[in-house]
Amino acid sequence: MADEQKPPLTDQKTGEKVSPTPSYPPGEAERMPEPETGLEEAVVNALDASEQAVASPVVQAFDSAVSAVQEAVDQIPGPAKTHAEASAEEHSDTTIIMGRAITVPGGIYTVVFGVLGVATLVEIILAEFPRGLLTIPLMLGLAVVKAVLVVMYYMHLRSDSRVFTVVLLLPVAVTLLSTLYLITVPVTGY
Amino acid sequence: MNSGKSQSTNNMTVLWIIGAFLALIIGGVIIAQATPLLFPPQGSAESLQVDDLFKFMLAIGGAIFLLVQGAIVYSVIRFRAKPGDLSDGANIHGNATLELVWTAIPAVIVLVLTVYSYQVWVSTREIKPNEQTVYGRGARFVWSFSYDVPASSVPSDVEVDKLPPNIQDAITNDSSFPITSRELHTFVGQPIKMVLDTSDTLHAFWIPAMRMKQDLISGRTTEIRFTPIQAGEFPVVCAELCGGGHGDMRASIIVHADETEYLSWFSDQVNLVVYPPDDPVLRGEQVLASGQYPCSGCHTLTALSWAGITGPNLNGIGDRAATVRSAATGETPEEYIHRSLYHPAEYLVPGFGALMPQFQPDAGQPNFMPVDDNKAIVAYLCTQTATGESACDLSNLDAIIAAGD
Amino acid sequence: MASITAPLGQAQTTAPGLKVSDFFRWSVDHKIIGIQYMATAIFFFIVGGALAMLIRWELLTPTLDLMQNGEQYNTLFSIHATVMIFLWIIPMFAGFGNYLVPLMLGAKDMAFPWLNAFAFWLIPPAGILLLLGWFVGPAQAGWTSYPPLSTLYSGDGQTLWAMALHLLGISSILGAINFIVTIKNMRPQGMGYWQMPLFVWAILATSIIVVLATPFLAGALTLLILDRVAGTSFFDPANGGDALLWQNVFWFYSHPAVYIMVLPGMGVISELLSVHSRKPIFGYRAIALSSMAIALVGFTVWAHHMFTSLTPELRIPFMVTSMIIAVPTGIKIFSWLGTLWGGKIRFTSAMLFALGFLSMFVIGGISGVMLGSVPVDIHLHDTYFVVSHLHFVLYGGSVFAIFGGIYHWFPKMFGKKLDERLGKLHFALTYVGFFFTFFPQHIAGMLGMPRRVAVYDPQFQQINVIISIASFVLGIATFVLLYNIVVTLIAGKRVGANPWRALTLEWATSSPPPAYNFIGDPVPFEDPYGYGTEESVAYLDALEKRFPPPVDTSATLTRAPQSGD
Amino acid sequence: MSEASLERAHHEVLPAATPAQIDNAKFAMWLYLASEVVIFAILIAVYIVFRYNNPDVVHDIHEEVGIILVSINTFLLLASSWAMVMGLQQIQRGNQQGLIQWIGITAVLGTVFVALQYVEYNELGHLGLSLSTEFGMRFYAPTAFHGVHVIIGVLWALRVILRARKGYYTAQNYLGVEIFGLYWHFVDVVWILLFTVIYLV
Repeated sequence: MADEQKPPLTDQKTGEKVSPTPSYPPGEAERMPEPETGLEEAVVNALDASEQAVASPVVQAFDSAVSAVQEAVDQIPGPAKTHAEASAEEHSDTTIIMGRAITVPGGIYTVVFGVLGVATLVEIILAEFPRGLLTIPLMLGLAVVKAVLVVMYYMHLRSDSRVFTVVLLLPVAVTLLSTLYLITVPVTGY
Repeated sequence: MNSGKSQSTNNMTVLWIIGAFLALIIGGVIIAQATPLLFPPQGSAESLQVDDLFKFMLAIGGAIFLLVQGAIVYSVIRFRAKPGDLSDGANIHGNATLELVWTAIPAVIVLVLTVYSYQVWVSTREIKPNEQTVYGRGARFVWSFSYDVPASSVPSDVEVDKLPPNIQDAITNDSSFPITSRELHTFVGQPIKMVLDTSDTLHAFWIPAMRMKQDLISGRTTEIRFTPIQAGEFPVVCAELCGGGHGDMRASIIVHADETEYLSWFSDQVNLVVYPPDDPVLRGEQVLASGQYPCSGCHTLTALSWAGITGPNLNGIGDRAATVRSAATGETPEEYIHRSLYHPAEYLVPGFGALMPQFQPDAGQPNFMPVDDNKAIVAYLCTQTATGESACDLSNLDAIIAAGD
Repeated sequence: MASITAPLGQAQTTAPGLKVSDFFRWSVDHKIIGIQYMATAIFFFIVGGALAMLIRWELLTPTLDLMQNGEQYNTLFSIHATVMIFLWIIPMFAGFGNYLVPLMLGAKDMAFPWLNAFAFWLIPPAGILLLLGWFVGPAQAGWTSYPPLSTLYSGDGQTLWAMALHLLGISSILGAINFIVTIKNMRPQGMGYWQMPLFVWAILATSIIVVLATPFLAGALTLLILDRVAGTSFFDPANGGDALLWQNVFWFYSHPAVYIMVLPGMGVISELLSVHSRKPIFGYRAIALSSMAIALVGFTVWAHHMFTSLTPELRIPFMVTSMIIAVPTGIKIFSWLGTLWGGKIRFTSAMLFALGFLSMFVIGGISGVMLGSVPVDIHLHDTYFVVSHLHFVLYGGSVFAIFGGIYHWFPKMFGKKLDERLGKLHFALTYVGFFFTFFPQHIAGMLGMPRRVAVYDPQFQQINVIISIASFVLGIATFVLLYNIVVTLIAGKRVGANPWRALTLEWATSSPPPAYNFIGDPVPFEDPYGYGTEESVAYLDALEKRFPPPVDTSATLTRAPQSGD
Repeated sequence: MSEASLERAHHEVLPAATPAQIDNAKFAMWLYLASEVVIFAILIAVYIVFRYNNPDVVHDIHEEVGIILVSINTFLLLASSWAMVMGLQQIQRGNQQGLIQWIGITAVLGTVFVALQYVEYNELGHLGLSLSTEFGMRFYAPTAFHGVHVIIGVLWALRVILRARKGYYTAQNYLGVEIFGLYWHFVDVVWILLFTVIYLV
């Protein structure tokens, strides 16, 4: 309707003109997330940079490992494969679960599930065998890896907004700090 | 903001700023110098340091206070809109230099304060070689202090088998035994290490005159050190909420002028314990007065100058035990008092809650009260009558005890 | 640039008429919820204030007179503190935030209107639960409720206290989530983070603290309730628990909670000082970022509440972090002074309270630094000095800001201006009453009077009589405000949409705003504090033309819309 | 002087779900999970402190209790998480029936988890591990709190199934499933950590 009446807007920080977004239906303008600016941008940039610097090799290594596993799985001959070839990539597999025929796409989710299961088995085996110096750190490390896997792949944190990462990391940092502190406080005496 | 002004105006501005700062600092120092009026007497070596630190902080704080209030008052007068003036103020968004300055200056100030505070803290916690250990215990709502007496200092003419078992043990093993006092006694120049614990909730041991405070934490033992430098009697206060009688939980520290005076008090206390009177009434009075049991926190007993308000008044307890209370419970007065000590919850006086600790006749349990002490206390409380005559027949007591609880 | 032409035709400029009963029922309109929050909070302010008057009455003499025993007195101040913190200051600022944040962002409502209403409606039951405690053996362990006093030695009211706080905590968390989402996602075009009003910045910082800190309280309360009803002994050392655990976890929450209570007040002050001295806020970014700095550093200072119970070796690190907090706080105070400097100060009641905040809060700040120093705190901890400090921060700070905010935004909420003469009387009585109530408490504490006592050393009687008399003045002052509100609501004159000629977006609509706040999408002025420029004058003039002062229209009754989320 | 107005457009109707609102709800769920992190962390931290100070006590209890039952439970919960995310994938591809089946599996696995936890608590009760023991209180508080979350999750799953049967979700509108998924996976993550920290270490 009266959209043409928009004033030129300026970004206070840079003084540049902000071009008004052209084709919003009436009333949706203020509900659309505008490009992340200012502080948020800085935080996201920092996160991206740190991810590229540190996490990205790890993530990439994992990704390639996962796809390698996936390819290996695909190579296994069987009824699943013929179906996978026949249908689109996402309709790769049909299995019987709890008496019903259900399509199981051979995807990253299943691979992650497999990894989770194996890691859990390893943990249980570690726990049952005599303890060594590394047992506990190893078990805790596996637990953290499992948790991170679920968060990254099942909760889609990998592909979702970086703001969510901040939202998750802040309380984790705060609680780690408090837990470590509580451990240092002696339980009796001074 | 000074750009575009002439050199002389700039000089004047600098002068004004210097003058204002001087005025602020002088004002702060004046404020700080007034504080001794606000502090309790300086009773310990530590109090001197703490007060100096406080005054230093107050001088800075006072200057900041004057700066802010002065700026507010000045702005309010100088920059008020005149009637009818509808214009706006200058469109100034900030000044990077100024903002940097007032970030940096407070940062430097808190850094200095932190370092100074740390120094004071370290020096007040220093362990002195000749310190005396005193055990302090908080119980709702009374303080008791105990001192270790080495068995070697017990006079040789003491009749050992008449003493309480723990002292007998100490003498045979040549170790030490505690004596208890309701006041904290020490003398000028003697460094003290307080070892503090509590028999129930949290308390906080505070001697305002010493500027020392330490919480007593259930299940833990805590420590605090100080060195008195001034003779006199100063209050000891509980500073951590511990229940209904919290405000009443007060005691005294008595700082004797010198060691001789202190030792004479100390040996009197030891003698009271190692020469126990034969008369159970006297012994009961002595046990109660020593503060070994936390009765005075809640009860009033004028004869011992107790003024607790949380529990029933013990003035005239003998008379009441023989009349009202024995009618209510159907027990003889001595039985009533005896059992009230071991089973307080079963003998609640109307209008009072079950707050009294349950004393236990067996060693090793919390709130241990040996049967002998119980008998002595009963004997003493029975004499709290209008006439001063005992209201009880103490010969029954042994039979009651023999019958169990 | 941002000049304005004729407003759009046939826009609804008349204020919606709301019936009183609209405020007593479920509504998802953020404006109604905001006022519901505030009215509830003011009700509890009166309750808490009455308890404070009883406390001061009791303390007129060094012995028990009004109360029958010490436990009754303990209940009195426990409930006073809990009500004032959890049912007055926090909900009051939640009310301001609810009313103002969507308006300041030019949004139609909060992100989750239903959740917003739900968060509010948790508060009345919580308040009732807390007050019910009086009848089942009252809570008497103070608002900090340190065990074992709160577990082994207190009545069932303590359980109700914990449950009430649980509900209030959930309410806070839901409210804070709503604020964060609203602020991040619903800003209008052209308003980046650096164009947000500082009040919104403050609410953002506060909400982050609430989301991260309040669950600590929830955890601690869960353990406390389990200890009280389920036979566990997390806090009972006799059975393998640890009394200090509560103190740590409680202060994980409660120190950040101090900033939950004071940061929104600082946001309010930033608005008031700029508008009423007609000058841009000095150092906008410094103020905004210092809020965030306070929020973050606030998570590292909790143990300075435990300088007399904590392991001695751990005390120094917490002294350092506590001292650091003084720096961002100082930045704010000096920036506010810079805002005043060179302005054209209007002495409205709102401005007076803002100035009162500035002058009283700085005292609280100074005494706070003193308490942050370990050796000094060891003397002053748990004394009336601390009582004084916290009231300077929370009354001289938060409550002054609340009062200032009420005078400032009342015209926005009801289209009527509070009586300025009564407002000035209110300010004068509050300022004087406040100062003489709380300043002498510093001295009582330094001389050796512990807090939370009904029975005290007779040497402090004189000073306590002064304090009590001043506190009665302070108590009476509140009734001036209440009288002013009632009289204005009934017989006050209508004012225009923007009586203070402020630039923030909440004024760019009629007062009170229509359903969904704005007719169309408002365009924020490029700088929320850009006073003193021709553009701002033109913008404000255009606003005035767009929303002209009323010619005493009889309000049309339009219902608040009941939209789902 | 350019043309301008105080408003962008005149309208009175609120738009239906927009991309921003979708973002809103997910963002809110993450914020809620952030606060849940803190609550769980406190309960676990209480246990960790105890474990750190009394390694022998914990070791003896572990020896006595064994981990067969809880290991089965762990696999059940992992599988339920997998089923959850598979269900989400189904609806993203527009397969409502697949969504219902996979979420159904999630709900069943969650129910079995709670049932087995009940069995486990019963066994522990017979071993004398009550709420008032030093280990017991620190063990039951976090695990039971987690169990309550699983129960809530199962109820939520049933709600998702009911709505799915009414055709509420489509390939374009699966936000409700995704948000439930966030919750369910979070509960799973908590269990992954609880299992290792409380039962194994």
